[in-house]
Amino acid sequence: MSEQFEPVIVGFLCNWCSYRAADLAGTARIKYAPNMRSIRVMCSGRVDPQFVLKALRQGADGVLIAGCHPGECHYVNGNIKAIRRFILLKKMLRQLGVEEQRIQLVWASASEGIILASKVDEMTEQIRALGPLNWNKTVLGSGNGHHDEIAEPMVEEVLNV
Amino acid sequence: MSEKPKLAMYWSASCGGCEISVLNIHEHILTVDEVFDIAFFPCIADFKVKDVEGYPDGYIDVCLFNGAIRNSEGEEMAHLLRKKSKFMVAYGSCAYEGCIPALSNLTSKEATFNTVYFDNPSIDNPNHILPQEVTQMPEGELTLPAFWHTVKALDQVIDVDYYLPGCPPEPPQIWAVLQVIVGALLEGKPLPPKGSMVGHTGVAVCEECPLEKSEKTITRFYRPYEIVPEPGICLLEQGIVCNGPATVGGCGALCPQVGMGCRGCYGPLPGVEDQGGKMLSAIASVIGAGEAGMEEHEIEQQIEDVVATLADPAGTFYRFSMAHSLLQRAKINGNGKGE
Amino acid sequence: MKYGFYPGCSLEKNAYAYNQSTMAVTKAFDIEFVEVEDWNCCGATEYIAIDLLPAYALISRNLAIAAKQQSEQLVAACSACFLNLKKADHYMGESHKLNEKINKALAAGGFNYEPGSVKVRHLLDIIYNDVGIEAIQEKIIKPLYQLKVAPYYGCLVPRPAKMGSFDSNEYPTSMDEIMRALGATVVDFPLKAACCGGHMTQISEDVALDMMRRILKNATDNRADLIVTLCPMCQFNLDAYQESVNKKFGTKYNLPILYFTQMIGLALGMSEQELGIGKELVSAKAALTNISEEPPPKPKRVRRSKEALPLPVLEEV
Amino acid sequence: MSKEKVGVYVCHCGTNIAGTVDVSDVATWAGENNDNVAVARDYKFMCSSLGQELIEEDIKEQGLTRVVVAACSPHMHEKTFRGACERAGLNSYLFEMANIREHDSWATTNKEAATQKAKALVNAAVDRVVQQSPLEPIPVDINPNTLIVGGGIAGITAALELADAGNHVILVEREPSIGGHMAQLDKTFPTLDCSACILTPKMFDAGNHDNITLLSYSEVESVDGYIGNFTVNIRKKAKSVDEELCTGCGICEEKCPIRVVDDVFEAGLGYRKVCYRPFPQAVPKFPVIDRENCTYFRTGKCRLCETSCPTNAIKFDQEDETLQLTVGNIILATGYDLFDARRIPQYGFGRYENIFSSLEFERMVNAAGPTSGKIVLRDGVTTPESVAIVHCVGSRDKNYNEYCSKVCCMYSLKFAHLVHERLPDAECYNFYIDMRTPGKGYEEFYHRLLEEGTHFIRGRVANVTDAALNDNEVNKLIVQAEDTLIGTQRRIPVDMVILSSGVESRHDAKEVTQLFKMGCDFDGFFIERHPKLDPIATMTEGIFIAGACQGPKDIPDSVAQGAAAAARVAGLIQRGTVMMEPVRAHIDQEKCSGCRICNNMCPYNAIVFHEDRNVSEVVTALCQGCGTCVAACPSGIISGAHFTNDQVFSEIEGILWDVSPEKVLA
Repeated sequence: MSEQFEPVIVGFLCNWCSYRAADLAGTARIKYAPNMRSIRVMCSGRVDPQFVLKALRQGADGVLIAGCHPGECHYVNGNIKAIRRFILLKKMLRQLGVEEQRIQLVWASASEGIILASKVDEMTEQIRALGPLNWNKTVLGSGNGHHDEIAEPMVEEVLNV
Repeated sequence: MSEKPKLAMYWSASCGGCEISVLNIHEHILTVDEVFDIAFFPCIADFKVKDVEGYPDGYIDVCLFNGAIRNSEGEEMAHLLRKKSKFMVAYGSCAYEGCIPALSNLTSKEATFNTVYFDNPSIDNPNHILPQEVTQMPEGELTLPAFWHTVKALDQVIDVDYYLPGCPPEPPQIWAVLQVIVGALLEGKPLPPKGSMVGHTGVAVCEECPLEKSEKTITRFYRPYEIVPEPGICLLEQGIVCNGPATVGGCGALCPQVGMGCRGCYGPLPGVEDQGGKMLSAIASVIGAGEAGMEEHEIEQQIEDVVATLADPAGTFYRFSMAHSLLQRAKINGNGKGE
Repeated sequence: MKYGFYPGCSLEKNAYAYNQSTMAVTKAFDIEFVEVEDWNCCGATEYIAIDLLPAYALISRNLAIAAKQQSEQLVAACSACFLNLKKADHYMGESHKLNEKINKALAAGGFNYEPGSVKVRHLLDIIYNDVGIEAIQEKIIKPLYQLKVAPYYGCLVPRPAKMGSFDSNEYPTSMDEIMRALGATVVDFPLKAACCGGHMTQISEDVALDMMRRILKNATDNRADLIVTLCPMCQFNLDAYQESVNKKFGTKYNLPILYFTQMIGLALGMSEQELGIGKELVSAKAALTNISEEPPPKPKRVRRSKEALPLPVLEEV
Repeated sequence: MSKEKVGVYVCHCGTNIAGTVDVSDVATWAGENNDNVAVARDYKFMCSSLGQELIEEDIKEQGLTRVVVAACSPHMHEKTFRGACERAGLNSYLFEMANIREHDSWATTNKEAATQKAKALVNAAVDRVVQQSPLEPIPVDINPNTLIVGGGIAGITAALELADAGNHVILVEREPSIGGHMAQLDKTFPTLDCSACILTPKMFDAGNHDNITLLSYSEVESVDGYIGNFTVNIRKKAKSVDEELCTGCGICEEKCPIRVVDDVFEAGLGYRKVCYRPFPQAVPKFPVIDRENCTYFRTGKCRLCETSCPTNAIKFDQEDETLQLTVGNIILATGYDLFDARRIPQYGFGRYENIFSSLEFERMVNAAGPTSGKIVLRDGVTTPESVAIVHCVGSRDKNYNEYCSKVCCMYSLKFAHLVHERLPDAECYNFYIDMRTPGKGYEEFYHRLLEEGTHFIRGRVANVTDAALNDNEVNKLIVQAEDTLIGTQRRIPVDMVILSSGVESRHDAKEVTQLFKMGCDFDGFFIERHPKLDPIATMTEGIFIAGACQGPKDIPDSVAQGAAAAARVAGLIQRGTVMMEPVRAHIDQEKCSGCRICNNMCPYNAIVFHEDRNVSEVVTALCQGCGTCVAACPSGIISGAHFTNDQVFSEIEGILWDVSPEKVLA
C-alpha cells in the first residue's frame, strides 16, 4: 500500500436501506475506498450516540451513519430520530474539538449503492486531508499533558496579551 | 483505642463540600468518632504528609478520597494513600468521575491559566505572572505541583475499591455506606464486591422525583433564567434540561423539586458507559421537530433551530462525568476548541 | 430595498418612457437603484452572433463593476440586457475556461469578476416577487377598471429554462397578475411569449413584419385595448412598425404598446407626463379613455345549449 | 466472561472473495489473534452442502459454542448458515456473519486493503458473537381475514382469488361503487374488447361473494398491529340510504331534481344526480346522496327521493359509522390519479373548450357515456374533422413527472383507432416522443394504426393555441411541435385536441403510507420490498401492494399483481403462523424510572406506561425491533435483543482491532 494515511471509518448501516445499498454497490462491482468498515444495525434510529463516541475513542478516524431517506424508513421514522441525535451530537463534538467531517450522515436507499459508495470515497478523502484522529494517542496519549506541544503556542498567545 | 480502625479522608481537586458532607451526617459523626481513629484528615485534624509516609502499608483501614486528580500533588497523594490504605473509596463525584474540575478537559491547561491568571474581570496581573513549577528565590528554590493538562478521576491513576457518587454524597447514603464498612470491620459482615458503586438507588433520579411526567416533545430549550417552570410538572417537558433520566438516584431528587433541572452529579446508571452520550441521545430523541415526509433540508433546518436553543451541550451533559466519559477530554487543535 | 441598476442603451434613448416610469414607480415603492458606474453596451444580440468571447468580456465588465459597487443583485429593465448579463454570469460559472479567459480580458482593464457574485434579475421579477401584489394593491388610487390589456412578455425574459426563470417558460403569468391587481381586465393572449421579431427587422423585414402581425392580430382578436410589455425592443417593434404592418398586410391595427411600469404608475395616480405616456407612436390616448370608475360587471353566464358538455374549470389565478 | 469456542469459516466464494482477499491468511490470523477462536478454516464454497457439513461436524466434534462465517451478505445466506447451526444443535442466534464479499472483495481491487478489512470484519464478528445469546423466533398466528383497500381491477382480482380459495376478505372502496378506472373505459387496448363486458361480471362476483364483505363509500381511518394481527378502523360514510331496504330500483335517482358535474366517474364530461349511482352497473347497487349538493341538506326542503322511494329506504338522518375489524394481512390497491393537464398552461386545457383530457375522451367514446359514444366537440353536436392526440402530457418531463406513464402510448393509439372507426373522414394526428409498445400484441396494434392512416408526428408538443397565422388556421386549435424526424417546426390546425395525460400516484398517497406504516418513493408510488424479486410485498410484514399504486400499470399487469398479492396472502393464511425474528426490545421493569422518554419513540405504539407501577413496558407482540427506544433510553435499561449495547460495543472494538488503544499500547 502507498505510504499515504489510510483513514479508518466505522459505518453504521441500517439493515433495510443502506446496508443493502452497500450490498448493491458490491454486487454492481462499484469500486470505492476500502476504508469504511460496516456495522449492521436494524435502523439508523438504533445508533446510540455512545456508539459514535466509542468508535472515536477506539481509534476510528471517522464515523458514517447511513439510513433510509426520510419518509422511507422501514420503521416509519427511526431515521428522523437518528438525524435529531446526529445534529445535537455534532454540535457537542464540535465542543470536543472533533472536526465536522469526521462524523457524517447519509441517506441511501437500497437502490442507491452508488450514493453510498461515493459518500465513502468523499468522506475518506476529507478525513485523509484532516489526518489521523487516533484519540488515545493524540488526545489522551500525551499522558497528563504537561508537555502538550500542540497547546504550547497558546502560551505565547497568552503571554503577549 | 489503638484497636480502632483507622479512617483517612483526603482532599484533592475539589471544593471541600465532601468534607462538609461527612460532618453533615449529624449525630452519626459521633459514632464515626467512636468507631474510628482519624489517621489523616487535613480538613479537620492537623496531620502532615510525612505522618502518612510514616505509617506502615495498609495501616489505614478506610480512606475516603475526594477530589479529582488535577496536578502532580493529587497524583502523588493518591498513590501514597493507596499504599497505606486497605479500602480506597472514591468519595464524591470529583474522585469518582472528575466532576466540575474535569470540565476544564474541554479546554487546554494554557487556556485555563489564561482565564485564571489573565483574562478575567476580577484579575489584576499587570506583569503577567504565571505560577511556575520551580522558582528560584534568594531563600532558595520554591516548587509548585505540576498542573496536568487533563483532569482525571481517581481510578484513572490508582486502583479503587468502592465508589460513592454525589456532589456531595447525601448524608443518608454516606451513613449507609459507613455502616456497611463498620459492620465489616467490627463484625466481619460481608462487603459489597470490590469495585462496586455504593450509596445509590440503582434507578434513575426520575424514580425519586415527584414531578408529574408524561410523553415528551421539546420544541425549544430554556436556560434556567429564561423561564419560570410550571410547578409540579417534569422540567424536561418544559424545555429545561434535566439530567435526571440519565443519572442514578440516591440524592432524593432534591434539585428538580426546587425547579432546577438535575445537574447529573450522581453520574450514569450502572452499566452505562457514557452519561453524556446517553442523555444527549434521550433529549435529541424527543425534540419536536422534523417529520417523515418533509423535505430533507427542511427537517435538518427545523432540528437545527431547536438545537440552537440548547447552549453548551458538552458542559451540560458532561457536567460531572467528563473524566469518565468515552472521549474524556477535548481535542485541542480540532476545529471546535473552546466553544 | 436596494439594487444595482443597469439601464442599457434603450432606456437612455428610445425607451426613455420606460426609464421614466420605472424610476417613478420604483421610487413609490422605495426601491433604491445604484446605477452601474460607467456601464457599457450589453452586447445586445449582434455582437454575440459575431464573436462570443469579446461579447461576454464586454458584458461581464458591467458585472465586474456592479460587484465592485457591492450590488449583490443587479436589475435590468430591458430584456436583452437582462438576458445577456444573466447569460454571461451563467456561462462563466459553467465553464472554467471561459471564466479564465474573460477574467484575463477584464484584468487588462483592472477588473475581475467572480461568477455568481452578482444575481441578475429583471425589473418584472423585482416588482412581482420583491414588491409583491399586496403592496401594489395597497397603493392603488386609480384602478384601471375595464381597460382590456394583453400582457406581452416576449421571448427573452422567460427563456431559456436552464438558467432558471421566475415565471413559466412557456406561459408566464406574473404580469397578468399585476395587471389584474391594477383592476385591468386581462385578455387571453396565447402569443404572450412569442418572439416580436427582434432584430429580424434588420435582417429580413418581411419575416419580422409577419411575426409582429401575428402578435398584433392575436391581441386584437382577443379584444385588447392595448398591449403591455416589459421590453424596449418588443415595444419598439410593435409600436414603430405597426404602420408598416398595416401597409404590408392591409390591416388596420391600432394597438398602443405601453410598459407595465406605465400601467402601474397610472394606477398609483401618477400623471401621464411623468410616466412618459404620449411618447409612444401609436397613441394610447384613445385606449386609456376606456378606463372607468366602475369595476367591470360580472360576466354573465353564457347560455350553453343543453347538448353542450361541461367545461373543465380553471381555478382563477 | 467465560471463554467461548468460536468456529470461524472464511469462504472463497470461488474467486469472488479469494480473488481479492487472502482468505487463508484471514483464517489463520483469526485463529491466532482472537482468544475465543477455537477453529478457523477457509473453504471454497461455504454455502455448499459440504461447506455446511463442515460447520455441523465442528459444532458436534469440537463442541463449538459460537459460529462465524465470513462470506457474502447476511441478506444472502444468513438463513442458510443458521440452518446448519440448528441442525447441529446450536442455537441459530449464536451465529454471526461477516460480509467480506459485497462489502469488501467486490468493492475494491486493493488486495492488501481488502484483506486488512476482512480481518477487521471477521474479528468484529467474533467479538460480537461471543456476546450473543440464544434466542427463539417468535411464532405469530395469522388471522385468516384479509383487508383489501381499493376496488379497482387489481383489488377486485385479489379479492376474488382469496375469496374463491375460501378466505374471508374485506374490500374497502372510497367511491360509491367498485370498478375503479377500468369501469370508466370503453374499449381496452390492444384487443379492443369492451371494458364493461369483462369487468362487470367480476364486479358482480365481488359484490355477491359469500366470502367478501364489500364496504363501498368507506375509508380506512387507522391501522394498528402487525402481520397476522392488524386492527383497522374503517369509516363507512353515510349513504343516506338504508341498504337493508333499498332494492336499487333507481327511482330516487330519476326523481332527484338536482344534477351536478360528475368529476369522478364522468371525468367532468358529464353530469350526475345528487342522489346517484356512478353508473348503472354499479356494485353495490345502492345509490348515495351527495350531501354537499343535496337541496334537502342545504335548505331542508325537497325530499323528492324520500317520498318517491317505494321501500322508504332513504334515511336523511343516517350517520357515518366506524367499524373495527381485525385482519391478518392487508393488500393495498389504491390505484392512481390522472395527471391534471391544467398544470401545463401552454397546452390550453381549460382555456380552449375543445381540448379534452384522456379520461374525458374515454367517457366520450363510451357508449354509456354523456354523448353515448359520439365523438363531438364541446358544444355536444359538431363532429370534429381533425383530431390531435398529444402523448406524454406530464410524463417524461422534468418539470412534472420524469417517468414514463407506460399506458399513454397504447391508449392514445386506441383513441386514434376509435376516431378512425367512428369518424372515417376525420384526420387524426398523434404527437409522440417515442412510441412505447412493450406488451403482447401492442406493437402489432401500432402497425395496425399505421395502416389505418393515423399521422404520427415525432415531437413533443410546444403549445396549443388558437392564434391563427393564416386562413386555414382560423377557428382551429393549432398544435405546434418540432417534427424531429424531418427536422422542421410544424403547426397542425385541428378541431379537437386530446391530451394523453400521464399516471400519477394518488394525491393522498403519502398519508396512506403513513397510515399503513410503509414507504412511498418521491413520486408517491408505494415502495416494494424488492424492485425485481419482490414487487408485491412491502417492507412492512403483512402488507402487500397491487396495481398502479406501485407504479404505472395497464390492466393485465394490475390483474397479474393483484392475483400475485392474493397468492402471497393465501400462502401465509395456509401456514397459519409465521416465525418472526426475536429481535425485540425489553425494558428492565426493576430499573425503569418511569421518565417516559421512550414513550413516544415507538412508531408501532408498542411501549405502554403503567401509571400504577410508574414504569414503561414493551408489548413484545407489537415491537418490530428497530431499537430506536433502546438508543433513546437514558438509563440504558432497555435492551434490544440481538443488537444489545454490549454486542455493538464489542463489534466496534473488534472492528478497530488494528487501531484500538488496547492493541496500540500493548
